[in-house]
Amino acid sequence: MGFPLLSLITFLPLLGAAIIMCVRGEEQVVASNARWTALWTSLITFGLSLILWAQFDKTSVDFQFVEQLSWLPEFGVSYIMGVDGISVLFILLSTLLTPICVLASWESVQNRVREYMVAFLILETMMVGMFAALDFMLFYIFFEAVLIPMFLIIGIWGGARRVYASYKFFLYTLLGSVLMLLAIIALWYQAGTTNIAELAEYDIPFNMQVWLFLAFFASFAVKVPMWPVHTWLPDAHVEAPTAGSVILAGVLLKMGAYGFLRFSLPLLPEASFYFAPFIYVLSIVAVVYTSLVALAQTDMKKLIAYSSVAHMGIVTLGIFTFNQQGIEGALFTMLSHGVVSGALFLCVGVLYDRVHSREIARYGGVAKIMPAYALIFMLFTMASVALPGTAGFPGEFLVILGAWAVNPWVAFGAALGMILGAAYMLFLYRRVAFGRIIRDDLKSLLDLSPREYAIFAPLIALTLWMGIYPQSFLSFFSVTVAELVQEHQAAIGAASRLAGL
Amino acid sequence: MIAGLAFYLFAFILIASAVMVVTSRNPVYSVLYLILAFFNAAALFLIAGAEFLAMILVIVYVGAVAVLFLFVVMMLDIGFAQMREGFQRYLPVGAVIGGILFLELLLVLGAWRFAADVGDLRLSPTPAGVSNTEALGRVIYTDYIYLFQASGLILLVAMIGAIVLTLRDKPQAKRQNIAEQIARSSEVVMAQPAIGAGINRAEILRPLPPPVAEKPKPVAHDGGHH
Amino acid sequence: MLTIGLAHYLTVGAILFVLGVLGIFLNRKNVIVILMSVELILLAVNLNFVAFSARLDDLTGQVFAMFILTVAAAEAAIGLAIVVIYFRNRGSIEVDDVSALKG
Amino acid sequence: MNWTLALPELALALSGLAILVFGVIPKRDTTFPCTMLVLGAFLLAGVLVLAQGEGTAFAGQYVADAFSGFMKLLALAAAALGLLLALDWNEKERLSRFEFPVLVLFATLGMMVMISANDLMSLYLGLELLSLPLYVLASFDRDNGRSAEAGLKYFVLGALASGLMLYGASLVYGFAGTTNFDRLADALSSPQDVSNGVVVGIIFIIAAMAFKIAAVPFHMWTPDVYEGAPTPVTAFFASAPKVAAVALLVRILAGPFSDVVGQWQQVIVLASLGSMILGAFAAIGQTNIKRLMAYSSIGHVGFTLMGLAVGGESGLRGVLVYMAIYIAMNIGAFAVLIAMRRDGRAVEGVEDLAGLGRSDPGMALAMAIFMFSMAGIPPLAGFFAKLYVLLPAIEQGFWLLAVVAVLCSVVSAYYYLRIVKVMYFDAAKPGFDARPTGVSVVLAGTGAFTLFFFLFPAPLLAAARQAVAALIG
Repeated sequence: MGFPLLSLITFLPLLGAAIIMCVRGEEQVVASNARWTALWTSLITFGLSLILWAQFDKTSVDFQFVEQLSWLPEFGVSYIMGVDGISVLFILLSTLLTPICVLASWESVQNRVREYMVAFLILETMMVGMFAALDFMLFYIFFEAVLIPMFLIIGIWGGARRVYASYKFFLYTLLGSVLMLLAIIALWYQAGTTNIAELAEYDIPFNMQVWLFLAFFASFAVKVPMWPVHTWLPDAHVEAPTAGSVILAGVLLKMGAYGFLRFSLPLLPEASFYFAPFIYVLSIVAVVYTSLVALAQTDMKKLIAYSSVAHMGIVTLGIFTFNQQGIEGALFTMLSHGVVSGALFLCVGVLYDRVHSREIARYGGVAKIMPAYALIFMLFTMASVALPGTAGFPGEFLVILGAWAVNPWVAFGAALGMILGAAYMLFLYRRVAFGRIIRDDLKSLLDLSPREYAIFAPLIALTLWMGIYPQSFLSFFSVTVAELVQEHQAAIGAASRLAGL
Repeated sequence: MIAGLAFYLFAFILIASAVMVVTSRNPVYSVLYLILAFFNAAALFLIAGAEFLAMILVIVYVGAVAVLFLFVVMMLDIGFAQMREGFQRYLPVGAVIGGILFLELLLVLGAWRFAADVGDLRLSPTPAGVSNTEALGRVIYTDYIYLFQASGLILLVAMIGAIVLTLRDKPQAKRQNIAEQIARSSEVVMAQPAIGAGINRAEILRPLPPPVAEKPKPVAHDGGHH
Repeated sequence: MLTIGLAHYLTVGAILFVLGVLGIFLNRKNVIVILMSVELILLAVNLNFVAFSARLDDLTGQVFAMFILTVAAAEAAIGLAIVVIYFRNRGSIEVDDVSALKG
Repeated sequence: MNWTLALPELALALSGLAILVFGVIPKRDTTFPCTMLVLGAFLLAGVLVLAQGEGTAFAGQYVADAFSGFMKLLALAAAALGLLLALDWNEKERLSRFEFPVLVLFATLGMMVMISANDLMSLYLGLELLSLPLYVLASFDRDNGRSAEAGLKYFVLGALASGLMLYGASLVYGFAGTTNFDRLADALSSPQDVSNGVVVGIIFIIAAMAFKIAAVPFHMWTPDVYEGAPTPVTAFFASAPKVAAVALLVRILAGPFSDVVGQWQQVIVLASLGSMILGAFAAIGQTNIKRLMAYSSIGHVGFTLMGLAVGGESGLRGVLVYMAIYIAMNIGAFAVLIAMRRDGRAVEGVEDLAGLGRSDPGMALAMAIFMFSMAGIPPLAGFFAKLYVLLPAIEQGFWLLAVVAVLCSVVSAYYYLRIVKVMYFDAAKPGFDARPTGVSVVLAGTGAFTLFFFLFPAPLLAAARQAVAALIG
């Protein structure tokens, strides 16, 4: 075992949090200290994860940077961390978004800054740990622990209905997760281990697969969120502070999809195959229905929240196509959605910081007053619409390709979602950016500050990079996905052969 | 034959007085019936050959516990009439439930059978040719010393508890201070005043009374009820 | 017919036990009668123990009964003390109608 | 006679007597030195427990093994923490009397007798030695009607429960001819020969134990007594006696009655289900935080019973781990309750915690940790407690229990979250009075245990495993 890079990335934010907790003094000093400490901690963490990115061997399907420590030896649960092509980019996404969130809350959060920064750093630890965990139990612990800081972030620094939103968020996800916990324990007794690599080798009887799949589904579907258990998301998004929405859309939603990819597919191939049509239906309903709902929204954040549900519908669709294009597309969409929807929430946050309203009707003609902002906003809108050349396009295109291979109607559903997505995003942009300036107070708005440029710069770069040269990201996971698809085919093949006999 | 008749007699009185304990209107009567029940139970113990327990039951229960009950009932000035509310209402249901419980117990007891090797399992077989009291005395201070001490502690705890809960420290209460009384002897000086002369004139000083402590604040609940 | 066996004692014990339990539920308002009903239950138990002790020719039952007598006396003392302070506070010993604490 | 085996109990009893004398003689108030002496006696007893050998003594009435050692240490720790909390409270409420620590000491002695009981008689005497001081402690605030009523209710139901237990014990004795657990195990070794009388007896005994741990359907006293008793007494009630009663339940059900498992398992399963469900739903509407904690403790008892219902080595181990973690969380939460004092008056509404996140961030943090932990959110200790009872339940195929358990933990998360919400989200109220030192010490200890348990779970697990191995053998 070499240098514990992954553990360092995971637990460094906790160190920052501990330092912030120790700071004493006047409120202003503490706040400023907390901001800088959080920023530096998250930047260093990001720097470390860049090493991870640079040293990652793209040609290997094995887990890399593996660390192992005995933890609950009698149950065979260990502390195992490691990354493969699927998870490495999500760690990068998490560590990238955290400093951006810290920066985005630099001025908008004035209240209990210390606790805020501590919560964000703890959240970062949990997110990174979850993507790096190679033990199912460990994964579950990180997966659940995310609830605590997020509950506090929404509840303390959120909007008017923050209590309702935070409760709904917490209880919905907890309800799903505890069922998964039962499934994990059952699996544990069946297979005698919770090590993900060892579990993947294990053949689970079909009957049990079905139950396990349903239990996993309860957890991951809430987290993704899939229609019809998505209702916590708009509430949580609307009430959360800007940075909370960014992390929620950027990383937390990916946890569910990541769970499907990491657990449901490899461990339960036959049940996944069995339930795939069901997932298609739910996904397409999610895409079409939430797009239509998004069209009717008057609150910018709510609109983007519904668009997230629609995009995640495309992701689940892609995952359950079980072919190379579909899964790669789903992964790419997850990454691009992480960047783009995060950026869109930041765009809303910029306006909200100035005007303290998220009503679409409250704005109009922003393009004339804040041209640079309007340009950036437009870029992200286009990326969300999946215009070729932006981050959104390759992923959705691959998903549609993958879906076409399964069933043209499914592909049609996904494509319909894209069209509707274009409709509501452009509608939003038109109403906000163009048109006459109705309100006088808008005229005095200032364009982006240097801090805001600094926030948007990496996101703009990424959006264009992902759109123009997607291969540099696809190459990370194509080998892993190929292996996953191959194993899945083999498992299904074996099952159908057995059925044939 | 006589033992049998006696058993029926005592058992009948026992049950009848137990019924009266539960249903009697006045708690004072309940206590008296309880005493009667104890006496009859003691008689049943005697018939079963447990003489020592029978004596204890009379001495401890009738002599102490029941009297304690009686004392408390009479000390607390309670209006008993309204306490009967609900009794009539619950009686039919209670009787039915009680009957069912009793029948179930009878069924259980009717199907009684002892474990196969019950003789070997006995902890302290009754020694032959020894009176009941002596037999008990032999085991209590040897085999059961641990539990005997534990029950002593229970009595101690009960004493502490009763004192903690009910003892009111009354500063104005006059108490005998034996130590002080004894210690006084050195201060008492025999004087020989002239006949007809008062002690004042003989310049004998009385020791000053101790300064009165500040007036104790009245205890809130002490005044009202009793 | 008149030979007295275990069954007789157990029946008397069972009746006493049922009466004691009934007494607790019927006299829900009068704590003192409740305490007396508890004494009846303990008396039933003692009767059982003594009967078994005689039948098994084993002293354990009598020893147990003796401990029960001891403890029951202690329990009665504590119970009555609590009743007394309760009465001092409320001026009554009714349990059910007092709803400073909701039941 | 191997009386040295019972050295911890003897030492505790003798120091109790000595402290009683020491407390009575001086004219001044001796509460503080007496408390310290009692804590010292607990420490001494703990050391003696650690140094204790194994075996039976006093004609088989007393047993010392790894299991009794584990539970005794737990009970001693819980009692010591509870006593520490009471010190400051009693002073402020003018309840400072040296009898308080002495009664706690004798109650703890009763627990140790119970835990080491190997005979129905020691069980009964231990239980009474525990219960009598508890009745007195519940009504210790004797000028307060609520406290007196709490004591009265607790007493009446407690006396009824011990009556039931004795009736059961007499039936068991009558059948088997013995009260010794080892001999009972022999007598009951062939379940088909067991008569109905024994089954009824066992059920009566279980019912009495269920009363002591406040399991459904013998929970009715809990909310009233918890609310009415002085808060440190409630903290004590909710922790140490439960350890002893659970230990006893485990010992009799896994020991002498293990062969008739078919007769009692369903009862425990039902009690467990009922307790979990009631604990989850009844607490939702509570506004008094002590009542809320009462229902919460009923819920936790349900989880503990789940491990017992499942049985086996892993099930019982789950019970022990759950108890240990529950004690830490619960005492910690009660430490916060004890510090809830505004302008010299104790307050106990949930709403009174409003804004604690601002006025006392340290205490709010600790309370939040306890609440999230009780809700079972990883990586806090409460999660592992639930995990270790869920594991055997699923292993043995008790799916109904497991599913109900996790659903109940979601429902109960709602009211635990409410406390967090009140502390952090609601507008601030004036802060509490300065936090007493004892409370800070207890908070720091239990909070650190709850937060960092996941780092070092192995020692506790190993100890619990060893304890269960001693029991099942």
